[in-house]
Amino acid sequence: MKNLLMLSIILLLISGCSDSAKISIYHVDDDQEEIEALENVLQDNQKLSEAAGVFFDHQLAVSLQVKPMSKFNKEKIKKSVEKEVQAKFPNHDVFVSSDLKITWELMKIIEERPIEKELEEDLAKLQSLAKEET
Amino acid sequence: MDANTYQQTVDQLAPKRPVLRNCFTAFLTGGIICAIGQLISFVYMYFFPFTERTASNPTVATMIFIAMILTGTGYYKKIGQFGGAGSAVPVTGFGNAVISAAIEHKSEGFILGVGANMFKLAGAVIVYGVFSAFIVTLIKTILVNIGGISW
Amino acid sequence: MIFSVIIAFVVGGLVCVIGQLLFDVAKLTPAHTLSLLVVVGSVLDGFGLYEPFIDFAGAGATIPITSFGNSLTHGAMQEAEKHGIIGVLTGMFEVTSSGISAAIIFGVIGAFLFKAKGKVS
Amino acid sequence: MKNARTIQFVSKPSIVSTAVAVGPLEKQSPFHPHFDLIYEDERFGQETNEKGHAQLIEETCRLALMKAGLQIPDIDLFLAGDLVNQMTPTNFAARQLTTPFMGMFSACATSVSSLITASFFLESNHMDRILFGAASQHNAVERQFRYPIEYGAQKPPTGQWTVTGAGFGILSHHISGKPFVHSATIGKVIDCECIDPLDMGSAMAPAAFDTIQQHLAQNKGTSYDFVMTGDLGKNGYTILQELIQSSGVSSYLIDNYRDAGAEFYGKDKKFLSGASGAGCSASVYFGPIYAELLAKQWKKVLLVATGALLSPLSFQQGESIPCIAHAVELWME
Repeated sequence: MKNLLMLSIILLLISGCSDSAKISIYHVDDDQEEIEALENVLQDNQKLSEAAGVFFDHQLAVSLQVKPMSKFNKEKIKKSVEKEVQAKFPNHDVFVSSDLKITWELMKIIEERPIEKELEEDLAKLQSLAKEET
Repeated sequence: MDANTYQQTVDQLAPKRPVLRNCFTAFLTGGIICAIGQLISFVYMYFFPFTERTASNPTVATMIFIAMILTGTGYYKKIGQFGGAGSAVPVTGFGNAVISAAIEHKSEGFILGVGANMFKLAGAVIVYGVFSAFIVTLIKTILVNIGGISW
Repeated sequence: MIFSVIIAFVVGGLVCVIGQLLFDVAKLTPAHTLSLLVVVGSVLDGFGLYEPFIDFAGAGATIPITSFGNSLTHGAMQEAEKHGIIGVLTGMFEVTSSGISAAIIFGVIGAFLFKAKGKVS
Repeated sequence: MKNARTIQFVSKPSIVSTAVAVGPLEKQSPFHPHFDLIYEDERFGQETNEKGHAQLIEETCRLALMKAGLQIPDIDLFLAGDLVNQMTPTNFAARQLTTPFMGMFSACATSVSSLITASFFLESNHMDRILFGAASQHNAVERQFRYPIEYGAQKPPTGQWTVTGAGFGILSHHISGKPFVHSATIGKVIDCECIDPLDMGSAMAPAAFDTIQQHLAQNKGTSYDFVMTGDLGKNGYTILQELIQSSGVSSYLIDNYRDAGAEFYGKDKKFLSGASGAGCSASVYFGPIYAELLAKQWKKVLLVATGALLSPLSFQQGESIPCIAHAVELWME
């Protein structure tokens, strides 16, 4: 029972570390250049397991999931990614979060591809949610 | 009889606490409670507008609710005898301390019994949590004001 | 997600093992042990270590009583950051209140609903 | 100073009847065939544990009277005690019984200390019939000495379970065919600096040893069917055996030594070290042991009830646990 647990933990650790981040990006105006630029930034970071990004009218919302073993430094990783993204997209209002809830919500947006008005509302809601303190 | 030599006799003969076994059951019990907490926080995040950070509040409240049911039905003390610290250290243990005292002192009425005795066991946790938070923050505030570290 | 649950299980379990060692080896009463753990949580937050711990372990760090000390200190420090030394006194319960209020509310409800039974464990 | 710690009662006061009532958990005790009443409700139909405790005492006393064919006015004195603060359950039961009453407190040794005191009143011929005994109720005692009932604190293997039970008897002048009090030894308070309130067996064993040693020294040559301590539990039993063995007091004792607390709940591991509480020794001594004496299964037994004289306050203030043991020798001719 204990051994089985240890084994499954080790397996998960190995599998969790090996593959590179799953990235999904949605651009309202479908600007391939910008999408690629963001993808490169996120792909380069070895500590991410999952990332999502949404471009909308000079707004850029990015969510990150950090690999389990790097979670101790989640805040730092988030801040460094935030800086990189801000440097790459100086014209955009950049919002980065490492919260699971934000990731889920962004993934939902990417899947549903809502119309502009709804998207604007959704993003505003997300940002206020992320700002809430414990 | 000499107290010292007697204490040696007692140490030799009294049954030892099964520390290893207790640690294992504490690990199992505490682990399961925390895993349930994690699942509940996922539920709050998935179905309600809570982030990882804010979901911990309703999760704690839900865990204490579960502790109330288990305490009232008499299961929590069974879990406690099995799990030891595994059931005492999680917030459910805090809830159990508060709720068991409340139930116990119901016979003295709701003001002098329940109200006055509710924190008989758990009060120490709040008192020293608050006091140490005060000291820690005070030291940090002073250090920040002197300079050298930042928040 | 499953991984988070496993981490919560392992880390939460280990915190409880520390508690059990305090029970059995240091021979502390439950009240002493829990008070000590709360103080430890509070001091860890003073060094800024508890928040990364929560990021890592999730419920494995927020469910054990140590998180109580953390959130008390965290509230106090947030206020102290904004309002200086006076905030130390006022900010403490801003973050923790959920645990305490839930315990009080369910304690009173529990007292209404249940009676203690001396069943053997 | 008459050096009268051990007293022989020449008038041989007899126990004419006894009654034992217990709570629902005590049903699984191997002694249960000798319990007169086994209640299904641990509160005995009362609102609070303390009221239930008083009810338990009152009903057991009435049963003892009934079994002896006596009425309340026949009783000269009611001598009893329990473990709750200021002994309110016993006091309240005495209010209902309306007999002259004196409270006794020797913690869990009250069963024997009340019997010894009763023997003195009869020996001096001042009284004819005395109702004596002790009781405890698990919930009422536990909440006072330890934690709320529903609190999930882990008990170590040395922990004991307070019995819900009452044992009362009626002592009168000698009547042949009834077990009588042959002699008694009054205990000294012995403190071996034990501080763990969850390990009473270790704390009480030296007191029991001291009393047994004294009693045997004064009654050389008597051979007992057995010596039975009150509530040392499995742990205290082992320790007292070791004390007896290493001192070489009396080697036959080792095989004939029993403990009511260790035997009370049988081998059930859930009860850890065994039973404790004033009701433990009272219900065993005045239940099965009395019945077996009456049936002439035993001729001479030495009953040594043990008590830990602590309060929650005293151990929180860091005091050690002083203990006492009173011995009474019952004979059947």
